[in-house]
Parts: sequence; C-alpha cells; structure tokens
Amino acid sequence: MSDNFTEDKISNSTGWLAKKINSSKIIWLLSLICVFLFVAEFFVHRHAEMGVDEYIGFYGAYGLIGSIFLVFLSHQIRKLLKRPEDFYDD
Amino acid sequence: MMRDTIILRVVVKLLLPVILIFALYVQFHGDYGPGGGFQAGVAAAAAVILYGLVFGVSAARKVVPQGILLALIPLGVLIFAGTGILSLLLGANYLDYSPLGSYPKAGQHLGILIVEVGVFVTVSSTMLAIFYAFGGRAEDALVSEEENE
Amino acid sequence: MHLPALQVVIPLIAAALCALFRHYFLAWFITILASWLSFAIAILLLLQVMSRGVISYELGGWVAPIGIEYRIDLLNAFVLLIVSGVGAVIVPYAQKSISQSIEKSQQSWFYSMYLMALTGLLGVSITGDAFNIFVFLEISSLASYVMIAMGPDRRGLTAAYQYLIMGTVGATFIVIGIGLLWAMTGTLNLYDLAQKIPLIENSRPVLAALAFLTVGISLKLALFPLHLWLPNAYAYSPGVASAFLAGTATKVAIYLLLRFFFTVFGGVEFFQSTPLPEILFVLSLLAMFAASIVAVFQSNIKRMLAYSSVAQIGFITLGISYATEIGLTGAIAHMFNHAIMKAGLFLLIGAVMFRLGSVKIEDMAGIGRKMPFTMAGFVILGLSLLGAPGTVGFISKWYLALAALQEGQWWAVALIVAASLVTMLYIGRVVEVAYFREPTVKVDQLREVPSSMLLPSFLLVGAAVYFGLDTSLSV
Amino acid sequence: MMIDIPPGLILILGALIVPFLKGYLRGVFLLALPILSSFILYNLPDGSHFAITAFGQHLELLRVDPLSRIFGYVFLIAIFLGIIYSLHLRTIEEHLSGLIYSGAAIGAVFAGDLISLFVYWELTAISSVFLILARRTPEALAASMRYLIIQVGSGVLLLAGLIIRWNETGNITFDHIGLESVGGVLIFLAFGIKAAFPLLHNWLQDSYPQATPTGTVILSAFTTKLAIYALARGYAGTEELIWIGTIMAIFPIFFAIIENDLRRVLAYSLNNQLGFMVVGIGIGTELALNGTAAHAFSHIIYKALLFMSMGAILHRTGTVLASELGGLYKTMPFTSIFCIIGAASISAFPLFCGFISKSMILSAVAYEGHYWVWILLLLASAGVIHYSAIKVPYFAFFANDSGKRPKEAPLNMLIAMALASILCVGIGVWPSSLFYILPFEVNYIPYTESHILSQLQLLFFSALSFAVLIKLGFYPVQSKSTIIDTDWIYRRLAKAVVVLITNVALTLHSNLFEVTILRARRLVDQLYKHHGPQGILARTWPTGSMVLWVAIFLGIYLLLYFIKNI
Repeated sequence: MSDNFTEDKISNSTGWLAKKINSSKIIWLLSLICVFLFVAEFFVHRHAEMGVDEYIGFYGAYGLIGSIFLVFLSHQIRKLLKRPEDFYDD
Repeated sequence: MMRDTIILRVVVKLLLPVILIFALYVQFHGDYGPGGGFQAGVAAAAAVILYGLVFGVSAARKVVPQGILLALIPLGVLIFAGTGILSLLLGANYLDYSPLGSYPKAGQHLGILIVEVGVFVTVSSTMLAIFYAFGGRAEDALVSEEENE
Repeated sequence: MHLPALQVVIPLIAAALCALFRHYFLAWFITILASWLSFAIAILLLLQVMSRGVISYELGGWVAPIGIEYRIDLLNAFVLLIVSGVGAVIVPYAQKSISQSIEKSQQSWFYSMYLMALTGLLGVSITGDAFNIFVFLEISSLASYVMIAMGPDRRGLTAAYQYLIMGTVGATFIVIGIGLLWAMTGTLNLYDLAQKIPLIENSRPVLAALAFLTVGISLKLALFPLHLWLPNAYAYSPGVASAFLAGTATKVAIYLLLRFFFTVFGGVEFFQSTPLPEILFVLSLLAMFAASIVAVFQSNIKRMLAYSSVAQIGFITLGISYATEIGLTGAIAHMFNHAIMKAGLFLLIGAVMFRLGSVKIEDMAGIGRKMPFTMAGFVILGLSLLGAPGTVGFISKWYLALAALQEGQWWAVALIVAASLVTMLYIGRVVEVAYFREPTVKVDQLREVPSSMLLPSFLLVGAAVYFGLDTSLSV
Repeated sequence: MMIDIPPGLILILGALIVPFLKGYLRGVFLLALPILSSFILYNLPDGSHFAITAFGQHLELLRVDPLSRIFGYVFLIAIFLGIIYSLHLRTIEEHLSGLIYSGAAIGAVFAGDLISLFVYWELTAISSVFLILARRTPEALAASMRYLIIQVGSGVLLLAGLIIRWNETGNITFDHIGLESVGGVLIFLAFGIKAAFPLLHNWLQDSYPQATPTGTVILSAFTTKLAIYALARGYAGTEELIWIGTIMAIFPIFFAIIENDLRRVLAYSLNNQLGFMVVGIGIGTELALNGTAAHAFSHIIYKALLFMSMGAILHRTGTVLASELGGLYKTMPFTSIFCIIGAASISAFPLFCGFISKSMILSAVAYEGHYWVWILLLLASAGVIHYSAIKVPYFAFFANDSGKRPKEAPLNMLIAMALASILCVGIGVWPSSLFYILPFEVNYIPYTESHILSQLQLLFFSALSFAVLIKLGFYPVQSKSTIIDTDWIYRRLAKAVVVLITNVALTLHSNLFEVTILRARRLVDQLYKHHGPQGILARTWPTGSMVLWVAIFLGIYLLLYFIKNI
C-alpha cells in the first residue's frame, strides 16, 4: 500500500529540491565550490603527510573517483545480496 | 485367636510370670554379664505379645493400653537422654555417670541401671506398639469379616 | 564445652517430648526451639573449630579408642552447620504446610520424626566412631521413611517402602564394611582406624570392606545409577520433608564418603591408587546428564527437582573424583550450595502445593503473576542451580571447572557447561509455564502464601545470593 | 564516604527507585542520576577506590585513570542525552533498562579486574535487550533473542578466556592482555564480538534498527564503545587490529549504500566508524590512542544525534525506510538541521567534532607509515559522506516528496538533539576542551590550512559525485528489500542445518522411541499378566531391580579393588 502511495506523490510534489532545474543548480553550485577548492590549492602551503598527497588535487580526485568506485561496486554487491523483503521468514 | 486351645491358654498363663521375671533378670544382670535393657525389653514385650496372640489383641490392649504405650516410647528415650543431661549438669561429660553416686563406681552402677531402664521402656513399648499395629489390623479385619457373614 | 553432646541430644530429647505430648502446636514449638538451638550450637562449634582446631569429646568419659568419641574438625563442623541450618530454617515454614497436609493427630509424630532425622544426621556428622555412624544413620533413615510415608500422596507409601529396602541394604553394606574393618583392626574409632589401616590396606578383607562401604555409601548418597529410590521418595513426601531430606540427607552421605576415603583410608594417595576416581568420574558425568535429561521430561515438578538432585550430586562427586584441593573445594562448596538451593526450591514448590494443591508443571500456568514472590524465589534459585554468576551455584561450578582445567580436561569443562545448559532447560520450562502462559481459572484465584512460609524460603534465596557474592565461608 | 560510590552503581541503584516515582518527579530524578554520577566522577582522583575480595581474588570495582575517565564522562553524557530524548515516554521500561545498561557499561569501564568486567559485561547484554524488546513487534522479539544470544556468547567467551588466563598467570587484573596466550585470544574474540569485528558484526545491524526510537539512541552509545575501551586497555598496539579495523571501515560502506532502512544505514556507519577506532588501537601510539578516545567520544555524540533524528522520524511517521520518506524538511525543519549537523560531524567537516578526532587517527596512521591503511581509510572517509552524511538526510528530508507531513519532533527530543548538536559544534570549534580530558598529553593541531583544504576537497568532490550519480540515476534505487549479511549464516544456513538435523533426529527418535515404548509396554503387559490385577508385584519389581543393581555394583567394586592388588 505504502509503495503506491510513494509513487503517486512524486508527480505532484512541489518541493524545491524536486524540481529538475533546482537539482541542476545544486550540481552547478557544488562544481563551483570544487573548482574553487582546486584553485585554492595553488595558494595554500601544502603539507604532505604521505607522499602521494603532495600531488595537486589528490584529495579531490581521490574523493571523486573513490566515491564513484564505491557506488559502482555497491551496485554489483547489491545484485548479489538483494533479496525480497520477507526473505527471513521469522 | 486361639479361643479353643485350652492347653495353650493355661500354659501361657503359667509362662507369663516366668517370662517377665526372666526379662527383669536380663535387665538387671546386664550390668555384669550378657543382657541389658534391649534384650530385656524384647523379652518383656514378648510376654505381652504371647498373651495377645492367645487371648486376642483386644485383651492385651486392656492389659497395656495403647495410649500408655505411646507415652512410654518417648518416656524411655527421655530417661536415657535425661540421665546424660543430668551427668552434664553435675559437671561430667555426657553419659559419664561417675558423679551420680557418692563415689564414681557407685555412680556408674546407678547410671547404667537408669539408662538401661530407659532402654527397656522404649524397646518393650515399641515392640508392643508394632504388634498392636499389625496384630490389631488382622483382628479388626477378622471381626469385620465375621460381621459380614 | 559440652556442645558436641548437646548438638545431638537436644533434638533427640525434643523428639521424645514431641512424641510424649502429642499436641500439634506444642510439638511445632518444641521443634522450632530445638532446631534453632542446634543451629546455634553448630555455629558455635564451627567458630570454636576455626579458632582452636579439632574438638574431641569423649562420651561417658571413656578414653578415645575404647569409648565413643565425638570429634569435630573443619569438615564436619561445616556439615553440621549445613544440616542444622537447613533443619532450622525449614521449621517456621513447616507449621502452615504441615497443618494443611497432615491430620492434626499425626502432626506431632511428624515433628518427632523430623527431629529424629535431624538427630541422626547430626550424629552421623559429629561422631568419630564407625559403629556409631551406623546407628545414627539408621536413626535418621528410619525417621525419614516415616516422614516420606506421611506424604499427601498414597504413592508415598510405596516410595517409603522402596526407600526402606534400599536404605537398609545400604546401611547393611556399611555395617558389613565397618565390621570387616573392626575384625581386622580391633577398633571402631575412625582416627584409630586411620592409623592402623595403612599397615594392612592391601589385605583382602580391608579391600572387601572398602567395596562394601563404597557401595553402601553410594546408595545412601544416590550416586547414579543407585539413585532409583530417590525420585519417588522426594516426590511423594510432604513438602517439608522433601526440602529437609534434599537439603541434608545426601549431603551427610557425601560427608561419609569423604570421611571414609580421605580420613580412614589414608588420604589422597590411597584414593588415587584405587579405581574409584575413574569410576566416580564416569558415574558423575552420567549422573549429570542422564538425570538432568530425565528431569527435563518430568511433569511433576517435585520429581523434576529430585532428578535434578541426582544430577547435582553428580557435580559434587565429580569434584571429589579429582581429589585435588580445588576439586574438593568445589565439591564441598557445591555440597553447601546445593543444600541451600534444593531446600529452598523444595520449600517454594511446597508453597505452590500449599495454594494450588498440585505440583504438575502444566497446572502452574501463569502462576508467576499470582504468586510473584514464590516464583521470583524459584527463578533466583533456578538461576543459581544452573550456575549464573552472582549466585552460589556459580562459585562451585567455577571451582569444578578449574579443577577440570587443572587436570587439562578441556572437554570436562565443556561437559560441565553443557550439563548446566540442560539444567537451564528444565528450569526454563517451569519459568515459561509460570510466566508466559495465561493463568488458568484455578490459578487465577490463588494468592501469595503466608509470610511464615515465604520468609524461610527467602532466607534460603538470600543465602544463595549472599554466599554467591561473599565466598569467604563456603570456599 | 560518598565519593567512593562507583558512578555506575548510582545509575543501577537509582534505576531501582524509578518505578516508585511518577510524572515530573520521575523526570527530574532520571536526569539527576547522571548529573550526580558525573559530579562524583569529577571529584574522584585517579587510582583504585573500591576493592573487595571474592573468589579468593582481589576485585577492583573502581579503578579510575585517564583512559577510563574519558569513557566514563562520555557514557554519562550519552545517558543524559538519552534520558532527555526519552522523557516523553509514559512507560518506564526503557528508562529502567537504559539506566541499568548505562550503569553497567560505566561499571565495566571502571572495572579493574576481569571478573568484575565479566559481570558488568553480561549485565550490559541482559539489561540492553529490553530496549529492543520494548518495540513489541515480532521482528524485534526475534532480533532481540539473536542479539541476546550473541551478547551472552561474548560474555561466555570472556569468562572462558579469563578462567584460562587466571589458570595460566594467576592474575586477573585488567591491563594489557595481548594475543600471546589462548586466554588472550578468547578474550580478544569476546571483545571483538561486542566491537563488531568483520564477520562478528552482524548482530549490530540486525538488532539496532529493530529497537524502539529511543532504544537505538541509547544502544548506539554503549556496547560497542565499551568494547573499544576494552580493546584499548587490553590490546593497544596489537598489529592485527590495524587490518581488522581497516576492513571494518571499508566493507560496511557497500552495505550502507544499498540499504533502505535508514537506521540500518546508520548501524553500518557505526560499524565503519568503529573501524577507525580499532585501527587507532592497533597503531597504539599515544596520538593514536588519543585519537581513538576522542573519536569514541565524538562518535557517541554525533551517532546519537543521527539516531535521534531518525528516531524522531520513526516516532512521527512510523517508518525510516528511505523508499517511503522524503520532503520531511518542510514540517520538521529543526530535526532536519540537527540531522545535518550530525551528518557534518560524521563526515568530518571542519568545525565539527568528527574532524578533530578522525584527523588524529589518520595522522597517527600516517606518522607510523602504514601507507595502504591510510589510503583505504581515506577512501572510507570519502565513503562516509556518501552513505551517512548525504544519504541519510537526503532521503529522509529532501529527495522526492513522499507527501508525508508529520509534526515536528516532541520538545524533549528537540532539546536532546540541540544539546548534542551544541556539543558537536563546540568540540569542533574548541578542540582543546576535548584534548583536556584525553588519556595522554596532546600536541596536535587539527586546524592547518593544508589540512582543512584537503579535507574540504575530499568531501566536496565526493558530494559532487553523489549529486551527479543521483542525477544520472546511477545511484542504487532505494526500495524495500532485505540485504543479506553474515546473519544469513545463522538465520538461513544454520536454520536449514538445524531443521535438517532435527528432522533426522526426530525420525530416528520417534522410531527408536516407538520401539522402546512398544517393548516397555509389552514388558509391562507381561508383568501385569503374571502378577495379578492389583499389580502389587509389579510395584515391587523396581525395588528388586534396584537391589540387583546394588549387588552388581558390589561385585564390580570388589573385582576392581582386588584386581588392583594383584
């Protein structure tokens, strides 16, 4: 029952975040911040701890790639592990 | 019940005093030789039991009533244990009769006699009580059977 | 000074007085006086032994090997404490329970027998004379037969009869053993025997005596598979008698086993040179499992507890079979603990019987709500029985496990734990019925038992918890 | 002296009074207990204060040192917040259970020997299960039983380990234990279960989401952090912990990303955060242990805050499934803000408490040169923002509007969340306040330009990837489902095996049983036939058999005793 309920409401929802344009705006905003942070790195004294992090943009790149990697791997794991809701019948 | 055996009845009547006296002999001789309250008690009880066997338990019950019997059993124990307590009170160890008399030997004589009396009372009355319990049942059953006929 | 004599004589005289006056209330009153007095004496004796060492008391002033000697060391002072303690705690409870289940005219006899049994058990524990042990053993046994026969259930008679036969066989074996020893050494004093036996300990009669004593005592302590008399005897006797016997009789038999093997027959080396440790070990394990499992399937809760007693005795003898300091500590501690727990459990079940009139497990549905204190006590003691930390049961099982570990027997530890789990099953069954089922109409009308019954039970419950935390006394 | 009362005991004893109080009085009393307890703890100097002798051993019930002190404080804060959060409850079940549970955990933290630790260890297990049971659903009942079995099992392992250790060393003081002996390994496993080591972790995700809204808040604080404390005390510097912790930090991320139940997501993230602490313990340097303690401290607060916000949602809407929520920010603005503060803390945004503590652990790893561990933990940090920091608030409060318009959370819940938020930000802004109570002296500066910048880069690029993946539809769709974890082993595999064995055994048993019964019945019939209708002889038969047994035994004993002599 509650499933239908969710589906129905999506179309006529009026939330700010639900609007396509707004979600694009958020992505633009985030991208802007990221670019800013990337550029900022040229002006800040870098203090590398591990060697690999002295490359410019290491943290950003690692965050981006690592996250995407995690999500894609999750997809695969999900295929493997997902079961119907009432799988454990106890 | 052996109502019809006259010989038995007469013999038993004759034997009873002898058995009782023998019981007393065993009782008091226990101090010096084989014997003592236990054996004497059994012998004395045997006398009454014999009487009961021949003349019927109800007759025996008239001689030694059940109520008295039930009181005698613990009384004997009390005599026995009380003597011990008495010697405690007189400052000796439990069941050490020495202080009971004027000199230790006399005390010991007296003590053992009293204790043996206690044993006698308890043993004889217990034997009798057991006899009453079992013999009485058989007789009661017989009586009720006769009534049914 | 004369405490050792009084320890035995007071209940004896009181028993005679009860029988003499034959008034139910007076008898109860005498019983309560006598039992608490002897408890006090036992405490004093233990304190004396602790401070001054072994006490020896010569009856009738005769010197030891000839006369009868009462001799109290730490071990039997402790047993005296257990027996008189359990004996004393039960009496206040008895009045209500007995007046319900036994006719008025018979009640004084019950109290008399109760005191006789107490006399006998105390006598066995205190005396240093082998023949005296037999005499007192018979006194206590005969009194117990009577008590069991006075049970509310007609099956009590059969049970008492069986117990009579088996008890007599056991006692006869013991007296044969003692007789053989006497024939070989010419003495009946335990400590005198202990001096003389090592010289001839491999002669046939001594070994035969040992065999007779072992079997006789095993019978008395209900060592598996010689326990067959016990379940019925405990199940069909009056609640008070069950509690008293379960708490004391087998414990005294265990004391005898310890006394004969470790005092008379020259201690640990001799014990280990015999095949007894192995036999005891195997039988103990069998008892722990077989009897526990039988207990699980019982529908009568008193029979269940009786079988549980057999299993718990298995735990005790297991500790003895190791014959190490830790093992014996565990065994003696468990002896003490089991006395408290089982007496308490039987009292509480007696309380259930008092109100419900039945001890069938299925009749007890939902009783936890109607008799909250009784069942709470049951749960606590049950937890103790299965060895939950914070209760006495934990302490002794702990030591038993340690003893097993000391021998490097990992699997034995696992078995101890597993047997405790079986215990959990049968206690759990009762708890499940008592708390998680809807009360039946009959149960719904019940109320809690009077405080004269609750307080003694809770004294034992309290003891089970207290000694579980403060282990200075029992360890 | 009043000061010598163990702080944990105050809570436990106080709990016993609670049932007799009503209304406001109860509320005041509940709140007074942790305050009183904190006061006592504050005034306790370091050292051992309350020792008894039992089991022939010297038991130290109240050993205070800097390591136990910080856990004591944060546990008291946690129960204080938990009580405020649950003040609206009319039933006392959860209050009682929570108080005893926290009291036991605090008692365990101050236990100076393994025996008292064991007693408290089991008490936490037994008292906490009521927080799950109080939900009163069949699932909660089943989960609570699984939880109880595993928790008690951990205690049994601890007991076994401590017995062996006692046997080996004769010493039961709770100090460094190490993995050198069998006992040490068993105790390690016992701690490991409670710390939710990989493969031993699943009780956490299984049970916490089943508890009541308030129950989860309280549960999340104690059991696992107690285990962290125990590990830090007994196994600091144990190399194995570094890799265990790293795996712990990584693998829950996958589950968290695909899990639909938001409280279970948080449970996985709890596991992941524990991984960081376990790594810290494994490193074992002063900085690492400081980091672990600090991370445990801040983690208790922000995880409680997150669970509180989810609890508020559950309280108002009856569900925390991501697939059924969304758009709640409109009617629950405060809860949303608090949730975001918690999310910012867990993802270690600068100016929030997680930033301080996680940085300490990462730096400790870096200083000791564990290159791969560092790389993987960094990945885990990036992952945190995905599943915990963004996913939870996003699906609950924003995302697609579910149309649900619940009321704002009750006032007491808001107050609790506000206090937790203040603590999160407070520690983030003034880290020295936390440093003051850490076990070792601190000379660590969290806020350097370089550090802030790299952390922000990591977080924002991850956030960007989240936004892009959502937009492109690559992010796993949240739908009702069950994700199998190691609980499959005991909920499915073991069940199947047990069912199989039971069936076989039952068949065997019933066959055997029938045969035996049949035989027994025949025997009885025979006897009955032979021995008359009254069955008098039938009754004496057992007595005879008993005597037979006695005779047999006598024979055996005689034989054995004689043989011994030949």
